[in-house]
Amino acid sequence: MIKKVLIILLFVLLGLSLYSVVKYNTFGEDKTVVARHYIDYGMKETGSQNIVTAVVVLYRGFDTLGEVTVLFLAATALGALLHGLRFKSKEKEPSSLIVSTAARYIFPLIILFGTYVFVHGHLTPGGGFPGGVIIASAFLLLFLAYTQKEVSEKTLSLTEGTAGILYVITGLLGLVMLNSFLANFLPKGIPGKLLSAGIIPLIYILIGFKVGAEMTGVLRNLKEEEK
Amino acid sequence: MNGGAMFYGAAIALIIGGIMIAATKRNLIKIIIGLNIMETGVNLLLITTGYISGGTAPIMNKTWTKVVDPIPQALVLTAIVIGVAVTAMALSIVVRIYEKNNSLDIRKIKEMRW
Amino acid sequence: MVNPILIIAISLFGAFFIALISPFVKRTGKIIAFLTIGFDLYIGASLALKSLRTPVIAYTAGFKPPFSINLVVEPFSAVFLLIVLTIGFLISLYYLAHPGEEPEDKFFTLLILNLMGASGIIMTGDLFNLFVFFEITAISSYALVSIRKQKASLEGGIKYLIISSIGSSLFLVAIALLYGQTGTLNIADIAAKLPFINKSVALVAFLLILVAFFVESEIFPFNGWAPDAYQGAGEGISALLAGVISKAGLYALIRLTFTLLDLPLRSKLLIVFGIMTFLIAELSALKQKRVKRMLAYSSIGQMGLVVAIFGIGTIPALKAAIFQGVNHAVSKVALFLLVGMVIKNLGIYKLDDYKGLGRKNPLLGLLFSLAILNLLGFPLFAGFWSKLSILLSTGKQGLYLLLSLILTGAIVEVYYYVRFMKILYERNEEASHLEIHLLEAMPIIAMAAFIIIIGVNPGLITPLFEKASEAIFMKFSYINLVIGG
Amino acid sequence: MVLKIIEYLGIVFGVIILGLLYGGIARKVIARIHRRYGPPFYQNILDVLKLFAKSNEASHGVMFNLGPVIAFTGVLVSLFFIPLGSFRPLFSFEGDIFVVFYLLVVAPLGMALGAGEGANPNATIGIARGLTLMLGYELVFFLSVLAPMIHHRTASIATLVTVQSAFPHWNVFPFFISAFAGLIALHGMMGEKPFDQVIAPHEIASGPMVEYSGKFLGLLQLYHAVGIIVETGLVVDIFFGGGNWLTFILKTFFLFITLVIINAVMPRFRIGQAVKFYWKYPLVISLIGLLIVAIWR
Amino acid sequence: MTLFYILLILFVGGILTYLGAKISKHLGHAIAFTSSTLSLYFHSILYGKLYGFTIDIGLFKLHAVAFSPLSWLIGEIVVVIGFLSILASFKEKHSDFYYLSVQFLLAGMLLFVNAYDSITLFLSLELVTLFSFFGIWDGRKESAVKYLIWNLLGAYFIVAAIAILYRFTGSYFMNEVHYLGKAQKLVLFLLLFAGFAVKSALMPFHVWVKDAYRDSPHSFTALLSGAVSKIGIFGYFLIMFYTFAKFFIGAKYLQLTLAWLGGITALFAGIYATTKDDSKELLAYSSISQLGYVVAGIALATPLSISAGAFQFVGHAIFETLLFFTIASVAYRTGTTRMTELGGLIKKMPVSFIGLLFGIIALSGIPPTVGFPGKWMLYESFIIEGRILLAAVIFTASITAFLYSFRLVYSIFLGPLPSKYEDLKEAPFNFTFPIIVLLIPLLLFGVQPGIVLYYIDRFLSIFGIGKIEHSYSYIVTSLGKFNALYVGIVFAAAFVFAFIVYLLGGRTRKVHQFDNFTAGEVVDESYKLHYVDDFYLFLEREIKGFLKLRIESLYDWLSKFVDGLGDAVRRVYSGSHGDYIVYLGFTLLLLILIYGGKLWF
Repeated sequence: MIKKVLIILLFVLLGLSLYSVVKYNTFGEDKTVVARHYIDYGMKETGSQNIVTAVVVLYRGFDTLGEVTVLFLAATALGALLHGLRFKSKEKEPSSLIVSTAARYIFPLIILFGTYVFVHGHLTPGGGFPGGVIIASAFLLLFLAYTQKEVSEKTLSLTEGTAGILYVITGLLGLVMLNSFLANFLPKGIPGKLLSAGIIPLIYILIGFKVGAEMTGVLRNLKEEEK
Repeated sequence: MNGGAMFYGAAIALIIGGIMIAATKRNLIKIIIGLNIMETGVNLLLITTGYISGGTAPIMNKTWTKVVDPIPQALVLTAIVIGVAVTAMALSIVVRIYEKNNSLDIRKIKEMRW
Repeated sequence: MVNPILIIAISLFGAFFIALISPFVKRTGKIIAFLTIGFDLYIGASLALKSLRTPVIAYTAGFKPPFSINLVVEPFSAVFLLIVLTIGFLISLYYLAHPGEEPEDKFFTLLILNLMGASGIIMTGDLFNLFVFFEITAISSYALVSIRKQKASLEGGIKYLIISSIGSSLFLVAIALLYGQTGTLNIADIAAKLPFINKSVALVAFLLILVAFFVESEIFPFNGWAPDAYQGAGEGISALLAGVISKAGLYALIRLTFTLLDLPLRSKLLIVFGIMTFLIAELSALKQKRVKRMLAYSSIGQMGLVVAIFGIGTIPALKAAIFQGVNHAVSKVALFLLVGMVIKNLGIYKLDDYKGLGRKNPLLGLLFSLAILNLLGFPLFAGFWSKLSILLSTGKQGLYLLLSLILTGAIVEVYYYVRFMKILYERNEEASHLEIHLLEAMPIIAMAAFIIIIGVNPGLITPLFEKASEAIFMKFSYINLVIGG
Repeated sequence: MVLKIIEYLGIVFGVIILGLLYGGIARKVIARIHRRYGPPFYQNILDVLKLFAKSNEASHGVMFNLGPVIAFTGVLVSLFFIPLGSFRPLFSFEGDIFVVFYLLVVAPLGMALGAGEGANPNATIGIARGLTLMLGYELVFFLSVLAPMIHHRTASIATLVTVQSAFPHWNVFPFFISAFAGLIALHGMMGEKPFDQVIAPHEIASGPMVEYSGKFLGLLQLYHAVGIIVETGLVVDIFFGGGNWLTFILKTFFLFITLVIINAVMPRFRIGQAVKFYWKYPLVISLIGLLIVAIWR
Repeated sequence: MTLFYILLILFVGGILTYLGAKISKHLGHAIAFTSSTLSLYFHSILYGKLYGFTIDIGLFKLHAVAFSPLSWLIGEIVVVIGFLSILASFKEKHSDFYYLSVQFLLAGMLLFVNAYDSITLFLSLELVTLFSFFGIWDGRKESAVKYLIWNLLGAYFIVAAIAILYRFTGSYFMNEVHYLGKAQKLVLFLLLFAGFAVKSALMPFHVWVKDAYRDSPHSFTALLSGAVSKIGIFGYFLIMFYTFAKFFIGAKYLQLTLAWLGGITALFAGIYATTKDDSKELLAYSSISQLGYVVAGIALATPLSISAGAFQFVGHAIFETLLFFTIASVAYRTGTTRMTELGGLIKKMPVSFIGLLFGIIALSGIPPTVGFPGKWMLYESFIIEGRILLAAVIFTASITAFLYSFRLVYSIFLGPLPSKYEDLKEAPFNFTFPIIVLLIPLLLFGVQPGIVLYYIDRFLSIFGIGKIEHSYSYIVTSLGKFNALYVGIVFAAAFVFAFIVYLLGGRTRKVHQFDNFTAGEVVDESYKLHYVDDFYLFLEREIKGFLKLRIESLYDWLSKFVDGLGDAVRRVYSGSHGDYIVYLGFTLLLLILIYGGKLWF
């Protein structure tokens, strides 16, 4: 008990001392050079209306590649760790009629919405990651509704592998053509139009597929273990 | 209390609270939840850092006047994804541990020490 | 055109490729991983050579830093890149003949990505990108540690995960603090703006970064996870932890404390924590009954020593620390791989079970002895020169207490390692004969050759360390390099 | 040259006869003190002659045979480095007191080696005791001899004899404390009671000599005879001023008889007691003597 | 460059021996023999020359220069004993690696005595440590570990000193210490001294010797005692009269302290030696004791005492090696070195007996052997300097030498012959050859000490210390004079005389050993006639209290303490993740509070 109190005290003190420093950081004030640059020239340089997307996919595209890798990594690791797991699980009840019927209708809509989100990443809030996750949520619904339903591992693997490789190739094309990895080698177009911003929509589409496949894979793996 | 103090305070509280949960709880799932809370706190901290009073989302359509800093938003996007990955990772290990021990109590896995 | 990006791109390509074809063609991961890492090593080596003349910088997305992420390879990172990739290559070579962990394809994907993350940490010039690569390395390490799915590996994995995530969160807090102060994420840019940062924020950010990377580079008291992870992981992965992951953490620690936040208290903190780790770990190793745990503690101790020497911060000390880091990587990886071969053949873990193995298997005994003697710093081996440089550079600064503590720890180290050697060579009729696949032993033989060649003529490699230590010592040349020109 | 050699041979014979006579007289004196009649004073000479005349003696091996020879050699060599009264052998200038110290060890060593091969435990016990006793008296002797040596700044016995040539300059007067310690040490060195644990006839049957008979015993008798002269002579040279051949003989004789008289009335220490005794009293005495010299200088 | 080639021969020879022995044992032997012979030859022809080399290994430059005349002398001792040891070891069972280590060890020692900069010095010292470790390893591993730990401790003292030296002088050369302060010099000197003291087994750093000597291969023990311990002594010479010469010559109290250390070592080790049952343990302590004389001599730093120390040190190399070779030959035939299991071997192994006999005669310092002149000069120099108590201690130590050396010769070669050794033969040529070879200098230097002294003179004059008066056969001091040749002649003459007297007596008849004076009883082997168990029991009884006072118990306590500490410390790793997080948080808080305490206010 005393130990617990001491621990709490310790962390409260730690929090206070952290807070006493954090408050030196200004709040709500205008930002410095880099952010200014993105806001002022971002649209011109990238052709993307959504500056966050511009930052995510181009300026800090390398981070995003890493991010995709992290997800891929998580999916792979999950697959590796849960490989060959067999619970002596209780019998699974099939889900209710309402769920399965609704799922049949909602599933394509969710897919469609997800696709919309990642295709319009450079125009509106959203992008590859939300889109991919939305798609995965459709599959989650599917898994809930049809407990026996399987998604082929091969398909998932193929999708994420292809998307990943294409992403890398896109980046390398930039390297080849503009001497800089992930450089925007396609025409920028007019900001605000669907077909603009060069490689950003392309990459977001790839990311959307990839994230969708990976998240579905994660879900599938986690479902699998319940068998 | 200005807005900064509130957000920063909340962020720090989340971080510390998360760590504290991770340190004191014994149920593995709760520990992972603690870690998640901690990540949320960090994300809040990042976002708060990038906030500009009166700013809107940095989407450069016709209506924008003042936008918030886009960088932290991008960073948080990444950080969230990483958090998800770590959580997934942790859960998969926990599943395995549950398989071996039939328990989620972390005290049961103190075999390796000294 | 050698571009540092290629290392990342090729690795990703390899990893995705395995994912692509693994459902159709099983068990290709081994070969692909070997080829990928080999190619990485080739690029890394040519980069390192090039960087000795002129440092290499690569921008991404066609924008100059600080607006985009850049990768920098200058001599200091070149040395670490070489260590990491070489060790990674040798481990993948080892796995050519040694069965990988199940499922194999995924295991090798993780291995590739782990190495990619480590090389990313070493090359990147952006703070947040560093975090991303750091997480890539970390997540793949959690997976690699627990992939064996035995009780011990899971326990090691979850502890590693918990502690390490807290560490990385603290790092992220530090990033937030620094970003709030400077509005930029580029390491060189922040370093250049250091004089204008609020002192307290800089201090706390410094401490947070210190703690975050102390966790990764196994410094006491942040290393609770390390012995368990080493013990639980497969032997190749333990080697990876010792030779790659901890080295990447060390690189980040040094880079961030020397270049990013060059605060005067660094020296004291690194020395104190380093030597404390060294002593505690060596003492803990003394009473271990399991070989891998003993090696784990020794590894921790060595990291502590290296960190302490880095803390001295003079060019000779930096040089000595790098040298020692290389030696430790080589020896410890060799030891873990050897233990791996023993476990594969005999399935023994206890120290006492090694009785007579060296006598029965001359090659095994010889390699074990070479690695141990190198680690202990005996002449004719590379370790002698690094230990000597360490001691000389310590004495040179007049740090007598540190000197005596290092020597004390070294005596303890010698004691338990020689005891291990004694067990290896004890007379035991029942000791079994090992089937050693030549390919499996190949990386260890290569390391032994390295140890002896460098031991006889350290001049072959020390100029490299000299350049590296100058590079890390001259903070402003780095800043100029990235944002000046 | 030949004359010289003959001269030396003569001296050796003289010393041998003298030593044997001393031994005989000692037996007589002891007997009288014990209220016995005792053998004639020339009995020892007769004994030696008899022993050499015997043949068909038991031998246990080469070293057994050579042991007495080496023992005899040892005392003879020491004899040549000690000034015998006015007669100064050539070599007394070529070696000093430390040389003599070490030469004196040769004889016991020879005896010990010979006795060792005899495979009689009594002999070995005797030797072990002798060596242990040495640990007692040698140090005392060394320290007491140091006093005059340091005072006169010489280690050469010949020089020591020269500087105390006149009666009042005998070293025994200024260094009487050291001389006293030295005499106690001499007592042990000569193996007289209470320090005769080496021989201890009733316990270990004459110790090292137990297996010897015939000419070996004869040689040992000779060794013993010369040993008496060498050891007492050394003390006389250092503390009592040497003198011409007559005074030298007289001095050694009186010194020897004094020791013998003490011997006659004493019981025997256990070996441990003996060593302890030396470490306690004589050692302290000799140290005091040295201290006085140090202060005096 | 000859020296470099010698080293090369030894290194390459070592590797080739190892590889050759994999093909055939005899090939390995042949290579080892060739390389040791070559090194012996090439080193011998270096006599009187200045030689050396410098190689650049990139990180450092290694300089090896025969800057001290002692370099050649000790080098020669090393190669001679090395050659003999390798020759003898052919008859013993060794792993292939043993020959490699011996040759590397020889190379290390040669490098050490010629080392001109501190890096080379330390490198070669470590080489010596490592490869003598492997030599002992071939015998028994526990002792090798003990040896290694202790010698590393010594090496660490030295490397610490080198590091500090480098700090103040900025140079790796050993001689540039002039402008250091007195206290600095003292600390450095003591560090270096302690380092070498471990090698030469000065008390209190002697505890490894007993085990290492007892358990190393028998022919290797000769090398250890004869040559490896000389490394430490050379180190003393190096620091006392070269590196810190000006400082040391003036530091009276330091000299006295070290001399006393030597004296006490000589005495205590002598006493311990009398109580040992194992012949190699006994000799180990005797070796410590004899080297104590050397230290006492050179530490006093007068020309006479240095000559005494140096002479004693040459003598020690000869007789101690000889003794260990005789023990080696006995052990080769009987398989034991325990004195209680031996006895009466004189009839079976006469050559070994003669070797041992002369060995102990020299060991006890009886003229006319090589053991005496050194001791004589030592006493003279002590008395001249007025160090009387020290002289007394040394003298007592030399009496203990009589005690233990007689025990040695009696227990092994004299007394009754156990029946199991009835069919024993003399040891093979490999063992008798070194014995015979070593007898020559033992007697030669005993009657002609000047041969060695002329060499020592060169050392004294080069380092500007002074000079003693001597010729080939005599030595003169202000106290007295010693003519070794005359002693030798008188000895011979007296022996002839005594022998003639012996011949005058009647004939003798050989009888069996059991046919002896036992108060009428008939004895056989069931009677214990060999008096070997607890030889000096009565002495031990008297000094019981002293024998209990052992520095070993302190070291045992220390090692137990470290062990316990290790056990306690590792409990930090409690295995609970919560603890680890608390450590992390606590340390972070602590750091913030220490460095940023003002944040709170």
